[in-house]
Amino acid sequence: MRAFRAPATLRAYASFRALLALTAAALAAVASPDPLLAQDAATAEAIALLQRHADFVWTILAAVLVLLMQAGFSLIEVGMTRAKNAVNICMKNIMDLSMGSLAFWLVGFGIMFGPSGGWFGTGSFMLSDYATEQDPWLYAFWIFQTVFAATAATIVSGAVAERTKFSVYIMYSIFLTAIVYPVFGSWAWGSLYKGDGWLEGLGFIDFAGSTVVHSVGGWGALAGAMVVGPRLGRFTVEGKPRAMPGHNLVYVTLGMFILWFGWFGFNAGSTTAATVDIALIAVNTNLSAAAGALAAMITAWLFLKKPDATMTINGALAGLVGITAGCANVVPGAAILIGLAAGALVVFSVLFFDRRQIDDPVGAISVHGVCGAWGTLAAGLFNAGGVTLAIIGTQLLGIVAAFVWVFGTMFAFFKIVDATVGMRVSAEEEIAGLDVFEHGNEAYGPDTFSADVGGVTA
Amino acid sequence: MRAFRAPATLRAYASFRALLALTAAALAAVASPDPLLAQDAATAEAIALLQRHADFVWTILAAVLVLLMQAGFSLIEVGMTRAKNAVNICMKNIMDLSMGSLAFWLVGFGIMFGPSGGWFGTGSFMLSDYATEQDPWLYAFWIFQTVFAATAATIVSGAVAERTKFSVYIMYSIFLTAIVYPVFGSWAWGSLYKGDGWLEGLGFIDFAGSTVVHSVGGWGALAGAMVVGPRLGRFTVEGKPRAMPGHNLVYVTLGMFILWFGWFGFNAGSTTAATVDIALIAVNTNLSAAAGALAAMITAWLFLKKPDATMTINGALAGLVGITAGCANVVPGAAILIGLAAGALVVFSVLFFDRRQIDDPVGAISVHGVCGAWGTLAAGLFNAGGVTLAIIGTQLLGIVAAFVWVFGTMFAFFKIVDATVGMRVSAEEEIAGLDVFEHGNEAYGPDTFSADVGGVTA
Amino acid sequence: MRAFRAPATLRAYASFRALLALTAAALAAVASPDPLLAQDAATAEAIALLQRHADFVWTILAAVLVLLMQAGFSLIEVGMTRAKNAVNICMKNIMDLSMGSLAFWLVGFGIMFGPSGGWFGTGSFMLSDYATEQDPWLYAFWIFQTVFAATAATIVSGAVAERTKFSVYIMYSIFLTAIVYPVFGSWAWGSLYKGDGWLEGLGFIDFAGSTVVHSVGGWGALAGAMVVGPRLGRFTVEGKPRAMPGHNLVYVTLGMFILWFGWFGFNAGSTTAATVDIALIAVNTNLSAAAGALAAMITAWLFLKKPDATMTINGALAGLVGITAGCANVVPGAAILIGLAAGALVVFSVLFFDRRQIDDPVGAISVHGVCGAWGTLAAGLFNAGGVTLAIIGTQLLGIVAAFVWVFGTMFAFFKIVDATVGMRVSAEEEIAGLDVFEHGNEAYGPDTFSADVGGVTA
Amino acid sequence: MKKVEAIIRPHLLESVKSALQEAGVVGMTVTEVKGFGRQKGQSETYRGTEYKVEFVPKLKVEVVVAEALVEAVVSTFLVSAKTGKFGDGKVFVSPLDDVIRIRTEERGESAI
Amino acid sequence: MKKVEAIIRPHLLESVKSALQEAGVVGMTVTEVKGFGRQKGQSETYRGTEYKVEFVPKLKVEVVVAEALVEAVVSTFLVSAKTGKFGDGKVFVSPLDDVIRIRTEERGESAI
Amino acid sequence: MKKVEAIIRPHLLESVKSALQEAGVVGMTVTEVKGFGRQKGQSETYRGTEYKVEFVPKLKVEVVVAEALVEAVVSTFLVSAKTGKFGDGKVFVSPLDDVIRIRTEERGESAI
Ligand SMILES: Nc1ncnc2c1ncn2[C@@H]1O[C@H](COP(=O)(O)OP(=O)(O)O)[C@@H](O)[C@H]1O
Ligand SMILES: Nc1ncnc2c1ncn2[C@@H]1O[C@H](COP(=O)(O)OP(=O)(O)O)[C@@H](O)[C@H]1O
Ligand SMILES: Nc1ncnc2c1ncn2[C@@H]1O[C@H](COP(=O)(O)OP(=O)(O)O)[C@@H](O)[C@H]1O
Repeated sequence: MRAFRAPATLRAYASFRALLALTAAALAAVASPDPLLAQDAATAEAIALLQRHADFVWTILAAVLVLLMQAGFSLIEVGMTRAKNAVNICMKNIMDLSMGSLAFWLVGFGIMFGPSGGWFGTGSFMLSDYATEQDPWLYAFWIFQTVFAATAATIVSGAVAERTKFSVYIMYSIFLTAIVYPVFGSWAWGSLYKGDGWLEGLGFIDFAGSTVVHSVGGWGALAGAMVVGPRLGRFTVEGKPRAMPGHNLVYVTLGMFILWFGWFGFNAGSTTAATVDIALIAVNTNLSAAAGALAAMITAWLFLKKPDATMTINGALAGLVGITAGCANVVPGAAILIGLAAGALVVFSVLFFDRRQIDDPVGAISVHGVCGAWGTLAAGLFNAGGVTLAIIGTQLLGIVAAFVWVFGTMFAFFKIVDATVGMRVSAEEEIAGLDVFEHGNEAYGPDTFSADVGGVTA
Repeated sequence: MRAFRAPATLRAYASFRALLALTAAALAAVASPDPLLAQDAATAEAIALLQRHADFVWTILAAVLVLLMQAGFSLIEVGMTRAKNAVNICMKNIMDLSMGSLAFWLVGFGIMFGPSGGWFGTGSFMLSDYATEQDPWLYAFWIFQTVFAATAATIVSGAVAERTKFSVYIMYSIFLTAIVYPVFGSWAWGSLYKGDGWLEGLGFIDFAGSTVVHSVGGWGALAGAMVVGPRLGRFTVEGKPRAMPGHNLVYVTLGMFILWFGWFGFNAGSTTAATVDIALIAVNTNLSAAAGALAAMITAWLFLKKPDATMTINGALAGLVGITAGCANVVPGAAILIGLAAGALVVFSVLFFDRRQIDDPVGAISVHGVCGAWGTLAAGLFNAGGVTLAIIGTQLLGIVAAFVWVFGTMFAFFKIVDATVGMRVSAEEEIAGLDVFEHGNEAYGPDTFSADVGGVTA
Repeated sequence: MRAFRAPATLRAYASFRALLALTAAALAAVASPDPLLAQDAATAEAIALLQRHADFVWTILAAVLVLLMQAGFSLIEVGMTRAKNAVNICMKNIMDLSMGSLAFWLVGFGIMFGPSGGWFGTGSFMLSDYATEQDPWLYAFWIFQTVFAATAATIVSGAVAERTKFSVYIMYSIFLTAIVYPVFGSWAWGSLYKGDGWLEGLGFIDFAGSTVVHSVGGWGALAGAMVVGPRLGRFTVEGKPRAMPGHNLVYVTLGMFILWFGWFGFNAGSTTAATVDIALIAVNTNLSAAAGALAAMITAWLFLKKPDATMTINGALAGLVGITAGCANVVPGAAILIGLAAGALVVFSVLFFDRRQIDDPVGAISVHGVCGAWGTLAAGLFNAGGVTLAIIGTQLLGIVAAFVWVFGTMFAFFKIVDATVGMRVSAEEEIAGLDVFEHGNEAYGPDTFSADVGGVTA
Repeated sequence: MKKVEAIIRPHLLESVKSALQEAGVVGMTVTEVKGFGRQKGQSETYRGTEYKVEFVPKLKVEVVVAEALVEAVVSTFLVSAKTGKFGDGKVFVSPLDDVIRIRTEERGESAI
Repeated sequence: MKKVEAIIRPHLLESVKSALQEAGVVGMTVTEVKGFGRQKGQSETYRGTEYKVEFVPKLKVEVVVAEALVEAVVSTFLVSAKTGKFGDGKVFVSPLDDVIRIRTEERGESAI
Repeated sequence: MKKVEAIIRPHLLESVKSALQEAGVVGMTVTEVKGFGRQKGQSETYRGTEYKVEFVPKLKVEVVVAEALVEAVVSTFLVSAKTGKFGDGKVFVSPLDDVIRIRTEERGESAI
């Protein structure tokens, strides 16, 4: 820990590096023929360093907010599924963050941000650049990008819940964070570091990742849900959907609030700089989420007779996903419109996939895939800098590219895995729940329900 | 996202605006007869800009912490009521934030902070000032004020829980965030922006809103609870209170910790500036909460025989509400006294309203209304700047004004709604729970309790 | 609240103190024979003040993140024990923060950081230094240190859960935060303020507290668990362990994510300064946690047949505890190794204490005690600045000193309490659950399980 | 001795219990059950899919009584558990060979 | 009248219920129970300690029917609840003296 | 065949189960119930309002056995479920017409 500083020497408060800068300048000032300039240089350096410190604080805190989103996703997924699979879902989310962080460190970051010819990076693995460049900013940038990768991974978890083998899920999680996400990321964001993506080259607008993160996760979820198939009993023999209520909507609500909270780190944090721009981004993020929740609730009320809770919650998330691409380049009024549209859209999208007999227990495909696409388009349509056909074209190109690449690779991946090791658990296991078979655990101990019935014996 | 910056050019770290300032100055330096002054001006501007950046970061993060308090309120309210109404309570809290954000954007902010003759603002609606003034600080200030409004709204939710129509609650939520809260807010805080409140003119001390936010919510809760009446079976025919235990005290505890956490954004964030003052505020906030919990637990132990959990939790919140007004102008020792008093007070207050047969499942009236008033008075009594009769008088005036305005308008509002559409659900619905009737949902799916008994069919 | 600032006067954005500094300088500039120097001084002061503001913001936010860890600990402890003791565990955690804050204010801080002859501090109680020194940094430093003390206290709660008297726990909590923790803290960290510890004098490395906080808590937990003895039925008459599954692994997972989140405040916040160093610390913290979770899961899979959830979660925490000492002085690669080792270690450690019939329902001894020791050693082994026998020796000395001091004093304390008032509840109470007997509450109301069976009557 | 079993509405437990006490019943055993019958459950929707909860929460109240008390107990149920709407439930009377109180090992009526 | 009680596997409730309805049963009462028998429960581990859950979740389905219907109901259970593996459960048939419908106070078969 | 039903204290399930196994019982069905009787529940307080939990958690253990085993089973309960304090519970013995094992369709004693 850093020692307490006595106030007497205010100067001492500036971190030692700042001190170095100042002293260096002081010396220069003496030597230099024109002390004025030397001193100006020193001051400018110190000021730049202060801004740098503010950037680090902001970026690290934003990364931490995004990291907490893992808890939000876990709660939403657990709550919208059945108790007998709760442990399995928790473990999948824990692994998304754990394996994701390690896989992104080992491979993903380099592919996404390493020097590239436009299609994928080929260097900067394992934070190796630090050795040569000694720039701590690499660490700040890396942690922020890592939690984004983990977010993309965790989106799929809910869509394939209650029927997918844990071992297969881990393979998927590594594959997505190491290859699929980074490759597309390099197209759109590579130049943030050493890459140079073809898509960003065309002026693709996706400030915080409606497509880069959310659609990528959403289309992966679609591929997974299609390959693994619906849960037993989810559709009647005639193909009519049957309700499979989640087991705890309080978890779902808490999860939504945690995501709403973390999303400010996700969107405003994407400045990775302490600037005044974060205020507009925060306002847009909040208004779009609010509008999404409202629109979804009203849509459900009108078309499904009642203000359904999980639809309303999907609506808030839809609003958040929808504003992610354009949060920095649309005005608040537009943010509200984007959210309203996303909230209505998500309800119909959920019903659509239900009718197509694609079983997505949490609505991940609709929230992240569909509304991610909508948000990316909207970032062009409502662009404060004006909209041109070229802009719209580029946005559509990016949306399509994401779908083709992600759905293509993930569908193939899941098909291959299914054909070889098998993606789905046995019917017996599915009926009994994955918790006992996959993990040997139960989420809720006997005495949640009473004294020790089924009491345990060595 | 912002591109990665190479360290070579430290200067580049300063946000481009800072660069502009410097370059402008550089040019000036050349032109100016006295480069010294020009340069001084440029430096001062850059320094001011850095402070501005720090202010934005602090204010946005504080706003985000306050936003998470919605999750805390939801958990406390859900946990202290019965499972059959959990979904309804979650939906009310989601709507408080969603409708609240939109209503405050549309109307509330303008009434609270628009140009006013002392009684309410009449301009600055829908963030319209940005178009003319181009000051991004408006966004930072707005988001911070918005989450405050949503907080005031959500306080009422718990007090009227388990028996109020969802549609009526939404009407209330809009009314409070659009009119009732902003009008009083304009009296006490209007001049923070373009308003000019009569109460602040008298020197009313309420730094972070013991009265402006908490008492307003609390007195609204009182009006609502009185008009809607107690839950069925809450009082015997002889009027003796009957216990209706909440269904999950773990949620209540988690909710309390989340509120405690968010409250640092609420109080320290109210500087809306990155200054050294935030430290004292944080210390006072923590000590008062701790003292409140301790005092409530001891009071319960002495007068109710056992260290009751929900009373202890109410005590922590009472301490937080109590220090909110004076967090910036009392010393830590005083903060402890304020918290101790609040903690003891809340226990007796809860018992008092019980005896008066006013049914407040979560103690919102006592925690926010009563302890908000106490905190406002205490901010005067323990004012580090010294206390005068005038100060006490003004504090009391503010307390009374809040009660009269809020209780008056809200009581009338609820009475009118009750007389027209009816505020309360049917007895049948109340017995079965609001979740099924109002939302068609159940918070806890069948298999929380077993395999699929009552299994669902299309 | 601070008034809205008009952008016109950018300067105004600098906090008034900064203004004072500038004006002072301006005046000086006029008077001074050499305006250049005067102006330089003013600028340097303003710059130092800006850094100071950034340090305050960072430190307060970090403290707030650490405070939320209390919620994480509560959830993990509640989830890994039985429903009938949930309220009691919540209350213990609430009291750790409440009593801890007050006890640390009254006594602890002075003992830990007051002027000392190397063994314990004897001044600076009750924040009294502020009166004389008027330095607000004292408040920032104090709140950060306070949440650390509360963290150490709460570690013991889980290890003695389900069988310890609430009154005894409160006594323990005060004793640890007022005496045991501060005394050791003064040896290792006293010089951060006015102390001067013998251990830090030897160059002991424990940046954020693997030993100072976690081992201290862990060894206290060991003493407590040994003195109070195992829960009824936890071991067969032949001494074979019997499973006592926790009642909610979803709480445990949420708790882990909250701790992971808060740990960034714990480790990176320990710079208590806004510097570039926080990035490396954040990266190391995240990688070690990820590696810990992975290693624990694999270890469980190999040795316990299945990927056990609570072991995996213990592994993530083990990784976090393990990196705490060295987070600022090891490279990311080393952080991964430290985490991997901690994750494997914690599994075997849990099995070891089980075999020794020491009943630790949550694994606190293994996670905090054992892995805290490992992390402290690792901080020496992987020290980026190079490792010498002297360094290793000092690290080992610190580890041993912590064990001897904490286990010694706490074992004696618990023995004395047990011999006098008695540490353990009656068998009847243990069977029925502590919630009803100690608090007169039940965590889960009747209708969690159905309509009002066992309905309540006045 | 007979066993009188009644399926009742959960929220009427209080009134049934008091009525039985007045009728001289000293003990009873209550079980949470799900009932299927003429009373149809609320129809609920989940994410747009409607479904009927066909099993309604009920309570089963079991009272073991001496022959002599049977009629009294039955009519007590008929009064205290009735709302007149579908779903009020049923009372079943079945034979019992023996009753033993574990604590005292008493047998027969004295064990009730 | 008789009471036919069957212990079945929870996930077969749907099929059993439909089968009973087809067999003319208009009402039934279901209870969540834990069963102990030939079928051994999953063995689970918790933090390295293995343990057997010896009590398996089952459902008890109680149907009160007229003498005439007993055999039909029993065989309905035998068909709709069978998987052929250990743990399919049992059907118990026991005598009943009387049935009263609370709502209408009807007695005997008409009350079923 | 008879059905022997016992109401016991939840935490004694283990000992009762083992004792029954030793007595030759191969299967049983356990239900969570709430009991009302001489044993009075803990009185609790919630936010200052005291209340008695009048229904105590109990377990109902049902064992179907051949005539011959009844006495043995009953006395097994009397031993393994006794603490001597109010609330130990009761044992009920009732007649049974038939037992069928769903898996094998065996009837009568062989089905037990
Ligand atoms: N034949 C039966 N066997 C067992 N339980 C029955 C039977 N018929 C009804 N019940 C129980 O009685 C309850 C009420 O019956 P229902 O037909 O809904 O209303 P009512 O008794 O007023 O006609 C059902 O929910 C079920 O638990
Ligand atoms: N003698 C018995 N008395 C009461 N219930 C029994 C008895 N034997 C079995 N059961 C119930 O029947 C269920 C299935 O019995 P089991 O022996 O496991 O399989 P099967 O019936 O196929 O032989 C058990 O779980 C238990 O609930
Ligand atoms: N008449 C009865 N009918 C049904 N169940 C009864 C009856 N009397 C007691 N019980 C059950 O037996 C349990 C124990 O009875 P109680 O009177 O409390 O103690 P004891 O059996 O030792 O006298 C009660 O909780 C209840 O479940």
